[in-house]
Amino acid sequence: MTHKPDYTAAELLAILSARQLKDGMVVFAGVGIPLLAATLAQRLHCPGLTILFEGGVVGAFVEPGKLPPSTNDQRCTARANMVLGSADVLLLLQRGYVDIGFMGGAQIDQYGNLNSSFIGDANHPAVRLPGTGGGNDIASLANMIVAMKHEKRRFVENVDFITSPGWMHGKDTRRQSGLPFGGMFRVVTDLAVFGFDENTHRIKPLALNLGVTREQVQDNTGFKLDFDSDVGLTEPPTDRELSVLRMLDPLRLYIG
Amino acid sequence: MTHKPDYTAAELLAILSARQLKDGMVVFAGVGIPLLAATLAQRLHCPGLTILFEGGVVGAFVEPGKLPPSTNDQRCTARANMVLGSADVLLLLQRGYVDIGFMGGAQIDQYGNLNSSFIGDANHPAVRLPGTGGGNDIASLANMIVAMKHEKRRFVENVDFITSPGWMHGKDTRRQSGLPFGGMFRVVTDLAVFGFDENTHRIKPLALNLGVTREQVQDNTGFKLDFDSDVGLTEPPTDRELSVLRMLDPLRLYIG
Amino acid sequence: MPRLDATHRHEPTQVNQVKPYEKLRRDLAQRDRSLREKVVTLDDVASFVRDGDLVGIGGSTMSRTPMALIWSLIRAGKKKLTCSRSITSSDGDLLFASGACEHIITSWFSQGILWGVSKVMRHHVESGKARFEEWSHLAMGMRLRAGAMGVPFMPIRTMLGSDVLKQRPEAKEMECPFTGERLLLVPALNPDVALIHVQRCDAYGNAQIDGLQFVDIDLAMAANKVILSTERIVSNDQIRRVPDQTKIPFFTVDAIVEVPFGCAPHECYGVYEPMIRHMEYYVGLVNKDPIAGMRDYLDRFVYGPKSWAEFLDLIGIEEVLAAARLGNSIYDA
Amino acid sequence: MPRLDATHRHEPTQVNQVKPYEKLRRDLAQRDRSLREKVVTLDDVASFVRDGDLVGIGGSTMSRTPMALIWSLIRAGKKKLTCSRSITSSDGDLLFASGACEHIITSWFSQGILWGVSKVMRHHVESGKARFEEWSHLAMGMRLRAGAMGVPFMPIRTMLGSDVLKQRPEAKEMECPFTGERLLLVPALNPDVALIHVQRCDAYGNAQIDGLQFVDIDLAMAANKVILSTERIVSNDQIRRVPDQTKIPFFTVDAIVEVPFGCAPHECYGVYEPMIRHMEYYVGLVNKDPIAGMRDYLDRFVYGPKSWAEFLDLIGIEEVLAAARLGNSIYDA
Repeated sequence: MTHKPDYTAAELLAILSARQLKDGMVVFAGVGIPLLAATLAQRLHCPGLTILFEGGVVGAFVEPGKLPPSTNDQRCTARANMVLGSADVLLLLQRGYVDIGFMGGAQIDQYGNLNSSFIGDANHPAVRLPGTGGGNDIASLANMIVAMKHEKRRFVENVDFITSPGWMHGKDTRRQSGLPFGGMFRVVTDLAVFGFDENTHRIKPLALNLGVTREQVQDNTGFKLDFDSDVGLTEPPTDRELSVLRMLDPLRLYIG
Repeated sequence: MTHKPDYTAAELLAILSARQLKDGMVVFAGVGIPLLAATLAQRLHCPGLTILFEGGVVGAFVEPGKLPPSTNDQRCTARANMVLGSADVLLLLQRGYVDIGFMGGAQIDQYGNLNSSFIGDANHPAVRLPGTGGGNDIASLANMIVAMKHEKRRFVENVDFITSPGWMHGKDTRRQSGLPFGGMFRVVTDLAVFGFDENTHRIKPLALNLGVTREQVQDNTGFKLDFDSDVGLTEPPTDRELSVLRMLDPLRLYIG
Repeated sequence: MPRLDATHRHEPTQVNQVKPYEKLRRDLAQRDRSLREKVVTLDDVASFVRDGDLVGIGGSTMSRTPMALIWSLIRAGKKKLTCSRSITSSDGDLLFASGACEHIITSWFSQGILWGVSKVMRHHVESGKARFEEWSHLAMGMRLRAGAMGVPFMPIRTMLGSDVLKQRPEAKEMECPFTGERLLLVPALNPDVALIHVQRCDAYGNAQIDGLQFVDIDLAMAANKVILSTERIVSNDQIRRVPDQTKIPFFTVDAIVEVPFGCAPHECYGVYEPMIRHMEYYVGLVNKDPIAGMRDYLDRFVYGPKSWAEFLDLIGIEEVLAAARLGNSIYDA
Repeated sequence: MPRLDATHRHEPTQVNQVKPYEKLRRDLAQRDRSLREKVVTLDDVASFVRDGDLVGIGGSTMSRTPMALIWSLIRAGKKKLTCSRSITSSDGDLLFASGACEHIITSWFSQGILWGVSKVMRHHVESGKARFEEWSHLAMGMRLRAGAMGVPFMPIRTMLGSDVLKQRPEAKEMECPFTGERLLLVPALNPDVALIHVQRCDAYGNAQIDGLQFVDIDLAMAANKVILSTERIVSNDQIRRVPDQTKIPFFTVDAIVEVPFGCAPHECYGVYEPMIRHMEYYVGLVNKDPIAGMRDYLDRFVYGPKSWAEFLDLIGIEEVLAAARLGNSIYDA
């Protein structure tokens, strides 16, 4: 970047992803940036955003300064409309009640597949990662937004292991796998916002963040990106966005 | 009968069936005599009897004078340990948590099959009866006690329609139908108490009620009964049984 | 999120044909599931139900029957509804006799165990005027559970061997691929509309049910549209104070009507018991003559009153209050 | 009802092999399900679990973890347990590192999202000392639900296509006989023993859970034996006053231990939040050296204390009270 912004990469991520949400949506949010970004959106342009958490929470309204350490903690139920079993909240996805699944990602590939299980061979892994949690379920059933740090080792051509399916091997391979609904919609990183080509379902940059060049994005990506001529620019965080965000996470647990 | 007893047929039925229950059992009770008899047993020899009702009630303790008009009314939940969904209480039967299913019967046959659906041809019935309710489920999954009035038209060789399976066509035909557990255990009537032959699974009298002859039982039964030589006699209702029963049903809703 | 698309024609469910997943989700995606107020009047309810719809009815027997909603659909002259309910009581008599419904899917159908077999049901079924499609109680519940879960069937271990199953080619026997056991697969039931009565909900439709839930939670999830009637509309704050008690989330709900005593003459857990004197009057009338008696009852109690309050007045304020006193007594322990 | 039969030898579950229905029900029929008091001490718990058992653990991540029960099993030197949990936290570290368990069935395993990947888990899994068998969260829940319902499988629409499924030959793909769609059938999970912590129960085992239930209700129904730990044992009268809140019926329960703060250092909804300072101390210790650090922790906090109270004392009364103050604050709204 050409100048040092007065916000952290995590703050940028949270704000850019919050903007992807629209009022009235039902969002299934994972822990970390998604939880924070969804809560931020509720405080900004989406007062009627309904947040679901994997622990079994419907309509959460997380309190400032009381961010939960996971999506299974009692803090997730602050001012919730409903608590239910954790399998039952996932079944809402299967029935189709969820507009957007919203997760972080450890490793993603050109078709938006996510790996959070193994680095290396699954049977003799170099690194055993924590696993899917509800990630596979959310990604199998909902339209997805993923928020993650942009690093070359995280953006790979093909993930070692498909934990949470994106568009599988592109084109209609996702549908052919028995997943007729949902799929990767947006990937938000500290460098850019990405969408997916509607035919090939390959990832493509939609807009670059302030001060970020195409070369920077390509250099931090482990495979060749196709830039459309009309790639746009994201608006930088506003003061209001930053101040509300910092009010939500005064201990800077998530925003670094 | 040779003398007029000082209790009604329904009272006799309730008391004789209550005696079939043992303390500590988990009993799934239908409305009418079963509900009343199970409640009576709780007040007599089974303080630790757990009664389940189809409406979704576990551990009911129905109040005297407040007998519910069905097993789906709030009265069923008086002093209950737990309320849950009505499908979920039936699933307790499927999992195997219930010792005894306890129902009334409209029509029964030599193998203990119950009909509460059709008199005559099912496609052009002479009488459309109310149907199975949970009867089919209970009879498919649990060891059964049935309490019913003894009339020739109700005790038929083969029911017109098997709503709730007993021993099907005898021998191991029940198991062959995909029902490896449960089965008809006792039938209690105002004339006698019946069991089932352990090989043929055909109904057989175990004990006659006070003042009832074999001929009376046979005359009121629509098929030939096999009387063992050692058919016993049931003890007539005691004063204590009658007084507790009448305390439970002061309006004589069920005891006539 | 504009989800309503005027060009999308939602076709009524082919009764008992499992909705393909693509249709199930496309139908749901068309609904406006955003957080919005949905309060309507009892007279508005009819506009949410089309002739020919598969209507799932909540409650069981005489408990939490959404009677005011049924009453309003009959008054609006709805036709050719197929109705499902776990256990059907006098609500089914009204639906058959009014001509609103010619097909009921249920496990049991009579006014109540106290009054023997329903002559109204018998008249309609034995004459072939209407259909009473019988499933076991567990099967009814599991059909809705499959519908609620977004899967096409549930495996169960009942109905096997019985003649109830012989009448139901819609269910399929299966050899378990894990154990080789015989199982019955019952098909998902996804009603076009669900009618459910609750003790309280907010203006968005977050609904709390006290006491017996029956199959209403699965019904709300399974249906493609939910109409709630409620004893009281409360603030969203009140809902959020006891989220454990919320049983139906607002995004499943499409319309809300506040109707105190909306189950009369049936019961609403903790609020009122059944109005037994009225039920006895009703049964006496219709069992004497299931045609003329039923016509009298409909004229006087369904078509006659100008409002639900007027219907309650016909039952009699004294009986309504007595039922309420008993209803509340469940909390006396 | 004498149901215990000395001649009946209950064999430990073949992990991931669906129990045939006959065995499922015969095992259950052997249990004494009568209404009786079942209160035991924390030291007694080990006698209810055999080496090699499949142990289902309640709660999720750091919430309502039955930590005192796990702690007592480790202290008793249990071996070769297979454990299942929807989401596994530091409880899994303790089970692996102590040698009590060599196989965990779960959807996610690390101490908590705040602390990155568990080095203890990595050490055991990457070295081949122990197995981490991965299913999706929904699959874990539906495996228990099938087990709870007494059916051999549940159909679901996730895991399809993914590499998670390729690692799981225990699940079976199926073409739906109703719709022709592709479905995944996940096999029923019926643990030999379930460990569940609740806010309150009576001496018979009627248990009430406030707030997040996770999969604990299905777990209790699915298991062949349930050990409850509880913040408080209350009278049966108190249970009967709010039957809506009872989530586990007594006849599924085999033993009850009253252990206040029985989830420490994890949280118990409405009673205490996680003891984060202790968790941070723990993670610092074991992430620096997953072998020696873990040995230190086990010696000092698991094998060292004479009692659970002494363990709480090691965490520190100040931290315990602070967690309790936060725990209760959920009701402040």
